Amino acid sequence: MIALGLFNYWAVIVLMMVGFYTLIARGNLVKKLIGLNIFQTSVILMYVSFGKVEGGTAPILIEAAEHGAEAAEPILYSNPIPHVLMLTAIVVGVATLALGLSLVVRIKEAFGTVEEDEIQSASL
Amino acid sequence: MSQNLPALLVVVPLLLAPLAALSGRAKIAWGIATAACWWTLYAAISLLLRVQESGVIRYSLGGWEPPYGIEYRIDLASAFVALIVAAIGAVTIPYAGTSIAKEVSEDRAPLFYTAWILMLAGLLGIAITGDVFNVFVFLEISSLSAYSMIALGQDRRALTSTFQYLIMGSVGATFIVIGIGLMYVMTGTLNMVDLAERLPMVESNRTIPVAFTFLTVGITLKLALFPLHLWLPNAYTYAPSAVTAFMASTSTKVSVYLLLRFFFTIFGEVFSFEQMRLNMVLMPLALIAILAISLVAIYEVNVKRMLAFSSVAQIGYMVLGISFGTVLGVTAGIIHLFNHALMKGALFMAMGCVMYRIGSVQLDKMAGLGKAMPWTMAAFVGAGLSLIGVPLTVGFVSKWYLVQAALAEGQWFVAGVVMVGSLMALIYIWKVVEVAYFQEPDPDHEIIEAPLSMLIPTWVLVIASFWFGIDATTTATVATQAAETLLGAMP
Amino acid sequence: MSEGWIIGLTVLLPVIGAMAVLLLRNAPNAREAATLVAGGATFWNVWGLLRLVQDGARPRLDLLEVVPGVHLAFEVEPLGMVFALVASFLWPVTSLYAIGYMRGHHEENQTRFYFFFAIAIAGALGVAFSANLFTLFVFYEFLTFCTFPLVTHHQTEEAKRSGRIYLGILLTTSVGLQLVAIIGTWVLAGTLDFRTGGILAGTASTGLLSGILVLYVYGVGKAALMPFHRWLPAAMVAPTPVSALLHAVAVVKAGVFTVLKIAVYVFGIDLLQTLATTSWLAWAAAATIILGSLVAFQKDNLKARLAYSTISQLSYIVLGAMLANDLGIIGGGMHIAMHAFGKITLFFAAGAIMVAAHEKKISRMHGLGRTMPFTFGAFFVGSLSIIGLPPAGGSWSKWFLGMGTLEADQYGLLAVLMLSSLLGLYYLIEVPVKAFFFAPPEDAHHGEGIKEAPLPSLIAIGITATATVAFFVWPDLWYDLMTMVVGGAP
Amino acid sequence: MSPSPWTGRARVDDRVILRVGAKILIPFILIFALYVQFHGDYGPGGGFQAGVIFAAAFVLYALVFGLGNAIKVLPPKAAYFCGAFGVLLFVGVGYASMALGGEFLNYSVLAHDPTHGQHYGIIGVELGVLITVFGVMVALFYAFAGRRRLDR
Repeated sequence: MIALGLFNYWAVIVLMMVGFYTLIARGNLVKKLIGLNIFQTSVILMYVSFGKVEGGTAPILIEAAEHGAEAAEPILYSNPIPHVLMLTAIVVGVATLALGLSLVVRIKEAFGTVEEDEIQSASL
Repeated sequence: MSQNLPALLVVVPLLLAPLAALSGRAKIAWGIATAACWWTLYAAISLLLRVQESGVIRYSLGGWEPPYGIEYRIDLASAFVALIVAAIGAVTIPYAGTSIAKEVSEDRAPLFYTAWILMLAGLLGIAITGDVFNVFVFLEISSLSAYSMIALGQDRRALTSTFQYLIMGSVGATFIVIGIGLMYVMTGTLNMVDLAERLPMVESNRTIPVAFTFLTVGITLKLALFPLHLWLPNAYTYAPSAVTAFMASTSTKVSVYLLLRFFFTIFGEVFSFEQMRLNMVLMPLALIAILAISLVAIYEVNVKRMLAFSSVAQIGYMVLGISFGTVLGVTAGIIHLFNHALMKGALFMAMGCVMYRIGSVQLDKMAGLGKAMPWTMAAFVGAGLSLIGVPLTVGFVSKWYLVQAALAEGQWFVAGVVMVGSLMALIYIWKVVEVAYFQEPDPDHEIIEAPLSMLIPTWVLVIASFWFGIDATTTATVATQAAETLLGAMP
Repeated sequence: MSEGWIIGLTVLLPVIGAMAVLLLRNAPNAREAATLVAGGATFWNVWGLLRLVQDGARPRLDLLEVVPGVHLAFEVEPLGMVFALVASFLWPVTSLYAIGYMRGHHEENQTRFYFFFAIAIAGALGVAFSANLFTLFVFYEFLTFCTFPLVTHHQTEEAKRSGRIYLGILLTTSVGLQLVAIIGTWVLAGTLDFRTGGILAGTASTGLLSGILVLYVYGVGKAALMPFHRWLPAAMVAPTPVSALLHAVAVVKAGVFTVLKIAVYVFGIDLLQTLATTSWLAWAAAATIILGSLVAFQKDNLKARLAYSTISQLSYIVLGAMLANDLGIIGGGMHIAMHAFGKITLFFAAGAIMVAAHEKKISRMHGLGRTMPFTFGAFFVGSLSIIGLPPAGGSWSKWFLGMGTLEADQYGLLAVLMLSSLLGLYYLIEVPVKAFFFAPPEDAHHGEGIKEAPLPSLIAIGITATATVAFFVWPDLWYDLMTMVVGGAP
Repeated sequence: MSPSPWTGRARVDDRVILRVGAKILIPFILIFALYVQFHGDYGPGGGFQAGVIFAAAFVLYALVFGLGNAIKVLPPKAAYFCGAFGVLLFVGVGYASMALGGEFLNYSVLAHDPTHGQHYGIIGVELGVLITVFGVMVALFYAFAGRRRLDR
């Protein structure tokens, strides 16, 4: 049960390994990038799942005036910080992907292929 | 302004970067980049002085007190690393003006300089931030700009080596984020000081060793410790000359700083070295890097590549010093960080001069260069002597501390390896010297000395590598103090 | 001007001379005059310092602190004075000789030659005056690097190969062994200063200190203890004045001087006596003495023979240091001077033969003595000194070394000294004897246009040969200095 | 019917539904982007999301009406300019806060009332983010989409 209770980690690990495997095993540069992206996305998922608090709500401050007495009870919020962090990580991921793809485009132009083994034999 | 100096160190380049991008002209962009580099040098020097005078500087971005906001936290180690980065940037940028004009097309040059400034900002940011996630952000800023600059190399293999670097660098960065995430989930904080306080309470939990492992792998990937160095030789070889000089002297150094920061400040040496036995991993790898990679360098015929392999071996020296886990060892690591930046920068810049004139850095093309480009080759020999570790050069100072650290631990074998490593450096440097001075030049090609705008920065570094070898008390004092802060309890 | 700054000036003068050489590169006469003037001035300064040292003063110059606790500093003491006197006196003499040789031989790149020559002397003086191990090591390495262009002067393939061996062996030993030993000393003793009585006593177990001693003695590659002797014959590709400088003055003497200095001022004689490896190293030196002589025997090339003779003779000095008694040290120190004057005479003569008769092989020098009597006469005198026969200075140093072996109860070593002298008698005296009394080979053209070497060279040969004899009659200068080293009255 | 410059297939001018649909959608997308942007002041939303949505409108326009037309609306140079200008705006707010005596990006000093200051600051910063993200996204799209067109 404990193992299932941490199902979010299972999802993260499966995604991570799928990405990592693709990254290592595929010779096609575009596929490598896709693998890299999946790998990074798994981390995003990991962070976001950290932030979830059981029964927590969106972390928006509600003005006490609107709610009056209700505000006296503490409201359970989810942790917003991982989300904020992942916003940055997403930007980084996009930038990496864009840069990687543009490299692939130029590699295709320079070498005529995006397969790793062919590039290697071409650059000898 | 002065209380905002920590932020200004990073945000002035961040302001100038878009301006360089908008400038549209190579010359203007270069001017802006020069301004950025010189400003950061000024800021870094004044920060170092202030830290020496009054201790740790803390600066809360946006006025949000830590641990809610991002904090810049500058102690001696960070100020020292920031100074290295800024100084190398300030020296290489005049050099880049001439060198890049030849190697990068006019329409791409503004973006090139934008990337240059961003990389500078990123590296400085890593050095001064006190927030672990911010480290990751700056790391990626600097890495992404580095990728794009390397890709502008003239050889088409620059593209593939950038791709390789991009993949490995991103994996490394992602490992670091995973490590940071695991630490965060256990402690609920991202601030380094808070982490250092809270980690001991939870370190019995298995998550922390896992985080530690992820961070170790990620950082060693970024710093190109053997066997995770595969991205480095190609990237350094095919990047534009100025970029190689700048990167070789700064980016791996900053990664070494990260290693220090994470393992000593955050995890603490007790956890890192006694519980996780990090030295059992780092020391053998460092020794292998010194011996095996130096051997590879000896057989390399492309001089830039040879120097790149030499960098991997030299990183071995830094890590070796750190792996002792003693004040003396960490001092040796930090001193070598600085010294290696000087000499490797000078060597790569000398090779850039050769590249500028003869368009190649293959060994056989360099025959007789000692006569044709006397100043360039003299700079190469000077910095090469430093790499070998001849007395009165910075290389000697590094070796002095490193061997001292080894002998103080009774590790005579390690001391021997360090010496063997420097003799191997002698072999590969001397290979170049022999070709340049003992072979007749090709009479068909008229080769002239490199332009002054490239020679002067090169010589600044060469002279610095002698200066700080003759009077190493300043660097040694700062490095010792920095090592003591790192190893001592965090305030 | 304070005494300290005289030391600084003395070390600096050759550098100034080198700069003058560089400036005057287009006027050969002025260039050579600059070298001679700088040489004379340097010697004058050293002479002045000698007076101070003889009066018991120890002038000191602290230049700067390189790393915390480690200073670049000079201090003049009697042992260093011996070496400095030899080096600074023989520099102008060698320059004088070189003027005749280089012009007679039509060598290229003479400016570079004189430049590095002067720089090398600065290095040698730095070694001589160093106040601590660090300074010594700095100038030791400095000397290695600035003599490299001299060794590879001809820039041929052969020169390149020899240069590799030269640098390779010297740096491997100094960086791989000596530097480790120095840093070990620093870690153990916390200081690197040369102090009478040594700094290492009582800092670690004798086992460890014995190991450090081995590191030091083999780490000083310039002392050419076998098996680290290969660089010396390799360096023979250089022009003869360089060989004379390297093999008699600067480099090799810097090596044995370092060994003596470490023995006296880092370990101290008392400590040396307790170490297990001391006598072992003495026997290693003895083996080098015999083996060097035997190899010298087989060499037909005169310069190569002299090189192996040097290897053999250097080990006399190492042996003297490893005897670990006063007489051994005195003998070793005196041998620095005596061997320097004797061997430089031999090299000068060898170079003169090359310039005048273009002969390198001994077997082809038969009968040459009749056309070059002066040169071969000087060679004879030099040989006597090396062998240790009167009336040449070498007899004194060998006398003290022999006494030292007796005091140490090492009769075997005494036998080695005797045997080596006998071998020397053969392989050195053979040369002038054959030159004077044997008939010239059939195809040789001796006598046709061959006359003595150029005048400046002859003067230089005359000076050194005379000095060799003079030191037999007046050895007091060296003896007194060395007595001061081992603690006698100043 | 001329072939499309970047799909190679015949341009289907009679994809009326697409064209009309896009024309209707695009303004709403833009408005939605601005909604996300300003809502970000006190709720979920913000410049980054808004910038991407804003850029998506342009991408849709380029997909339906062709890259050439899109470039007429927003030249690549302008996209670059946006990318850089947004950063300038962002950093500029930071500088303004420093000039007024606070830390970098300390919005509280931007107005007399710290709460108002926080509002002003966050709007300025988020606007910078929007402009940058929008500019970069469109520039990326142009760069990749334009590549093959330039090959021809």
